[in-house]
Amino acid sequence: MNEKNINLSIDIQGLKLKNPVIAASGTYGFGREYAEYVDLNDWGGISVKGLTLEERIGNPPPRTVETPSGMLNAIGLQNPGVHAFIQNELPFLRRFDTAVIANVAGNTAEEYATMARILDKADIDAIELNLSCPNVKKGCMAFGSTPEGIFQVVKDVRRETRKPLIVKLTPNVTDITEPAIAAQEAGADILSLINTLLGMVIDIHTRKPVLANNTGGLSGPAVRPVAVRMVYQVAQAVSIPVIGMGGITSGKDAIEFILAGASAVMVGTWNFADPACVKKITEEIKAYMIRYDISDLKELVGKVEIY
Amino acid sequence: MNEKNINLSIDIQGLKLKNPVIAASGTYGFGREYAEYVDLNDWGGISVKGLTLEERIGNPPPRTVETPSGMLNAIGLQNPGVHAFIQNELPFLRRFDTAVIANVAGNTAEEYATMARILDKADIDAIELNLSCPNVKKGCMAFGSTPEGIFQVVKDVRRETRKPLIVKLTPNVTDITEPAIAAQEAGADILSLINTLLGMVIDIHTRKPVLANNTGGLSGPAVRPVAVRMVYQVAQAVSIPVIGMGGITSGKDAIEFILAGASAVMVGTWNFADPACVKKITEEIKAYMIRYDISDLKELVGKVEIY
Amino acid sequence: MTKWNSGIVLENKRIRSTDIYIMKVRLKGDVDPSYPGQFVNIRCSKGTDPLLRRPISILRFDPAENIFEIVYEVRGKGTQYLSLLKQGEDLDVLGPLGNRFCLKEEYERIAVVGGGIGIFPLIHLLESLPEKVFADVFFGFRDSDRILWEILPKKDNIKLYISTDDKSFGYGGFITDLFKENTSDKKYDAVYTCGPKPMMKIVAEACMAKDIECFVSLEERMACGIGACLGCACRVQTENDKIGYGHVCKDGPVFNARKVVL
Amino acid sequence: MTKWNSGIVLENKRIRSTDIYIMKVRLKGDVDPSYPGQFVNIRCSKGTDPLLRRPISILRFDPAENIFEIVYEVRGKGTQYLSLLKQGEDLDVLGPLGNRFCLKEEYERIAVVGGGIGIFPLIHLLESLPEKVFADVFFGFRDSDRILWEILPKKDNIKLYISTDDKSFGYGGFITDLFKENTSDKKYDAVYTCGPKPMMKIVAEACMAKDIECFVSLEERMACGIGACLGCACRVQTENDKIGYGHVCKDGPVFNARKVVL
Ligand SMILES: Cc1cc2nc3c(=O)[nH]c(=O)nc-3n(C[C@H](O)[C@H](O)[C@H](O)COP(=O)(O)OP(=O)(O)OC[C@H]3O[C@@H](n4cnc5c(N)ncnc54)[C@H](O)[C@@H]3O)c2cc1C
Ligand SMILES: Cc1cc2nc3c(=O)[nH]c(=O)nc-3n(C[C@H](O)[C@H](O)[C@H](O)COP(=O)(O)OP(=O)(O)OC[C@H]3O[C@@H](n4cnc5c(N)ncnc54)[C@H](O)[C@@H]3O)c2cc1C
Ligand SMILES: Cc1cc2nc3c(=O)[nH]c(=O)nc-3n(C[C@H](O)[C@H](O)[C@H](O)COP(=O)(O)O)c2cc1C
Ligand SMILES: Cc1cc2nc3c(=O)[nH]c(=O)nc-3n(C[C@H](O)[C@H](O)[C@H](O)COP(=O)(O)O)c2cc1C
Ligand code: FES
Ligand code: FES
Repeated sequence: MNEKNINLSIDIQGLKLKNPVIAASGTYGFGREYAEYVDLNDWGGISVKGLTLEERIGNPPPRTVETPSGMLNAIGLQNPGVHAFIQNELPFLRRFDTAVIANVAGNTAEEYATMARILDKADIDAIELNLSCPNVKKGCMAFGSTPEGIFQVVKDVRRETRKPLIVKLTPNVTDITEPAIAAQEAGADILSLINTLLGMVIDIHTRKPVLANNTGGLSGPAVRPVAVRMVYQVAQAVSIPVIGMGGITSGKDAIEFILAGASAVMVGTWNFADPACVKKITEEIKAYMIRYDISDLKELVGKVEIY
Repeated sequence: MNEKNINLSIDIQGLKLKNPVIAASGTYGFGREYAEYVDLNDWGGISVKGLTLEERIGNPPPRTVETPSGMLNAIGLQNPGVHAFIQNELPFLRRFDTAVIANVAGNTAEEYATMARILDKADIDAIELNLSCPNVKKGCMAFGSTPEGIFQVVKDVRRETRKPLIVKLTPNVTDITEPAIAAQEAGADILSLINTLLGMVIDIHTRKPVLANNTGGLSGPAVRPVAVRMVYQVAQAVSIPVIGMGGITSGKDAIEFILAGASAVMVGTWNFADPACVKKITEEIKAYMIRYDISDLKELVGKVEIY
Repeated sequence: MTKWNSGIVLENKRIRSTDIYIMKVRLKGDVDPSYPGQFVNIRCSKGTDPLLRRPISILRFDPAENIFEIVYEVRGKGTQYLSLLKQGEDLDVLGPLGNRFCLKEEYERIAVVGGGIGIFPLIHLLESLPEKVFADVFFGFRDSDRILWEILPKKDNIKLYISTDDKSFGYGGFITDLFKENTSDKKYDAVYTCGPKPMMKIVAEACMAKDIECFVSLEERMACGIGACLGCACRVQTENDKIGYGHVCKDGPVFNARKVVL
Repeated sequence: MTKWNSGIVLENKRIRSTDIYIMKVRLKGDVDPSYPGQFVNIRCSKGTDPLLRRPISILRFDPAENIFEIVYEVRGKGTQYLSLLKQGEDLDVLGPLGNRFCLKEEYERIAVVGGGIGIFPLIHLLESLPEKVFADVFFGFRDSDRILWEILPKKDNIKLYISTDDKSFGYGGFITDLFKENTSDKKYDAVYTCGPKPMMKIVAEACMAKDIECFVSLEERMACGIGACLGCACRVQTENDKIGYGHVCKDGPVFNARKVVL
């Protein structure tokens, strides 16, 4: 086994990735910001900042706060809207050899469907439905918390697009397999998880929450054990592929998710600590495969051996 | 304001604490183990290792694994049983000026009730129902995940005891206020939260979970933002007092929970890092009260000012 | 020429008995130059706690030697980590980040108002001031111990006014009062300010009342430091007079006081 | 006399070019003595990552000077943190923890079998061996570089057998084979072993077959280190021949091989 024979590429339901490492939505802007620091070609894919039908200015500051081995964010889906994305951002991203995933969030099932219709005609590789953003008042996580809500939105969206359809799940539920199964039944091609855990930090001196939004979403290494558990549970419960994320910082972490059942992984918060992490992560995955004589990454998916 | 005038004591539904800092169940054994390192009199209270009706030997090893700013445990409620506790452990604990809380877990509602009947006659200050242990196959979290399950167990237990009854909630639910309200309606005097978040760590070299139990409960600073959020939500939803915990390491953290709505706090995992933390935590709380001219801790409970 | 990504600590020393340190770092590689107003974002752990980088203003940059300097106050875990770094150790540093202080060709007389850790980016500005520009500098410190004589610029075209909160040196009281008292009759081409928000607000309002250009350098909690996470939002006036959000790390840290809501 | 809770690093040096370090620490206060087999539990961060203490065996203890020594291999974040500590820095250390190697008055001839980082507690045992007790010592190392000549006991009553995994020194192969080859004809009063589990298992079985007392020193992941969390369980034989759990930090780390399931 040597570097040459190793196959890191994977085709998940038509979403072709040259390697399984994808930038997680909301942590990588539209790629542009990182281009001075990283070769964007290193990524298997980039999931762009969550898009809405119309432009959104987002939540008032403060929007982020650090927590032990993690952070809370309440950006509030600031974005220029789906049309501006297609016009102003997509052409730049398309210059790179990386899959582009459009992450979308809506206030109503109809809005999701409308965006899907628009994006179906755009030069993107997949649509990721954010049914799990905890930082906006309407829609989104409200849908995502019930299997019925998920089923409806996914069904409506499915009608509008033949692009690979990823449904992103919130971890703030009692049983993660229920929304997963609902999404699968409604026609999702792929599931991605986890989005952020709802959290709160209070400033004891001002006696107010640190975030102007009061609560925010917890991400980063702190949540990794919860994410790995949920990816495992979902991979057991559904037959469609899963993209795993939550606190990944290294090839070791990525492989943990892959063994748990993920066909690909997304890296979010860690980009802030180490903008060059994507290269290290893929190199570490390769080294692991060489060490254990594995030529195709697919051989590892879901291969955890439970006690 | 000086040290002398400060009142740290609190009476929560008959549970009298001379200060609001309690050792969390399962992290402090029966107090004995720490007595060589800490003056047990420093604690407002000690919640003992989860008791069952009969002795339990617990789960096979490995039982713990470290995670970023946290740890997973799957001890599996190893304990000598409620009778042995009363006979062999309680007398030692009673030598100290600290409230003793008996934390109990059962396989059936009946078992919970039986233990409550036994403990009602014992020299303890409160009973804490662990309806949220993720590490045993039967009972416990199975009850704790549904409002109906909680209601039934609490109702049955309430009939058997007039001791202050604390119900400990699991955070692994979609809406933490539902079990909280169910417990209140069934007659709980106090709620305590959070227990651990269900998590998993996989060893990429053996390709097995690190814990022989496959999954375990996540605790420590990593979970603090989730815990603060849930304590806030529950304190808003119920009228009975709340004991907050999850990742507390300092007086600052304790005050965060108190501002969120906790009348007292429990400290678990941090004891492992710093066995002498109780003294520091109470000193820091005092220093904060002096700084802000607060004579009675009760003035701070729930005083977070939401945006 | 590339963005900064790593350097080696040449010097890291505490300033007398304060909790303020000055650090000198040599960058690796052929790096972009930096300009007054910009900052670096430094990784402050080997593990995951603290997780996020810490933004620190660039105090000086020597393009010939690829050396930059920062001054920082130890506040929490991140800056404590920095204070423990020894000569020869590696530093993981992103930079130069953010925009610059705008100093127009035609400016002849400026004022600079700084408080606390806000003085550091202003010192970079003052040190690179052309000789023909005169500057009145107003710096406020908590106490006389914290007056950083070591780095205060001494040049003929710079006049220094100092205040201390505890009245232990110079003017006893708010630096904004000292500023107002000494400038009521003066007309600057521009005023530059960095420090606590209430201070900057007073300075900005005084300037706008007299129609003087005022540049404020803001702080906000940051995650990425490069404009990707949209975390470091600050309220700005958009064209149609509505409120929108700018981002301190990318659109700032320096803003025209007229365009930003303090 | 109290339990140990803090000390000052006197010395912390890398052993040649290995990733193994030896550290000397002076304890504060009037502390309990320690005995061979015991360990300390050390806090390895200033923040929350790594969160838990790291257990390390006590290599030596000097009660007159209140100084203890440890030897550790850098494996991950915790031991890396230790390796960066400088002379004069504080160490937050709990100890002495656990039980001791049982060395009965009447013993005259013992064997000691150690592999890798398992040799450190055994060295404490050997250094405190009464002159009248003879010891055959079998130590296995990965390669000749890692043979810690610096701390290997040189005494008349100790005979040293060394193996290396890569055959670069001494016996090339498993230390358990070297042990078996040299002891088939010998009858020890007791055998003490510490190292990888498979190694200890072979030693223990060989001893039990010949009805020799065998003491194994176990490792298990620990959280509290003092018997409170019940995290460090190991399988033990209970009276009625059922399986139960002992706890490495409190009931161990040393167990009679007959009582424990390896
Ligand atoms: C553009 C910019 C330039 C800066 N330049 C300097 C400088 O030259 N010298 C200097 O000493 N400091 C500077 N700071 C402030 C510095 O970033 C914070 O003091 C530092 O991040 C605190 O980190 P910590 O881990 O030590 O403290 P923490 O434990 O993180 O926090 C300690 C205190 O600092 C506050 N804080 C944390 N992060 C930030 C942040 N990003 N901005 C403002 N406050 C924060 C917290 O609310 C808390 O009150 C600058 C900040 C910004 C945004
Ligand atoms: C009673 C006892 C005595 C010990 N004595 C010594 C000694 O004298 N010298 C020495 O170098 N080491 C000793 N160890 C092992 C030492 O505790 C681990 O190497 C250390 O905890 C690793 O920490 P880390 O953060 O550097 O690595 P981590 O990143 O935590 O882990 C690195 C590797 O070590 C393993 N590991 C982590 N914690 C433990 C643990 N508690 N026990 C066993 N393996 C673990 C992990 O699975 C991983 O493979 C002892 C362990 C025990 C239980
Ligand atoms: C600053 C920030 C913004 C985010 N914005 C989005 C978003 O717009 N859409 C989305 O689906 N997820 C969003 N997320 C969630 C991440 O994509 C990811 O699910 C989560 O952070 C867990 O992964 P991590 O621990 O690697 O960051 C955001 C996360 C962060 C930290
Ligand atoms: C090793 C360990 C054992 C625990 N055992 C119990 C238990 O027996 N009963 C219980 O109610 N909670 C148990 N818990 C949960 C804690 O009491 C507490 O709810 C949780 O750890 C969160 O607090 P912390 O972050 O301060 O540790 C245990 C936690 C740990 C780490
Ligand atoms: S810190 Fe991320 S956009 Fe400014
Ligand atoms: S480590 Fe806690 S009981 Fe042994």
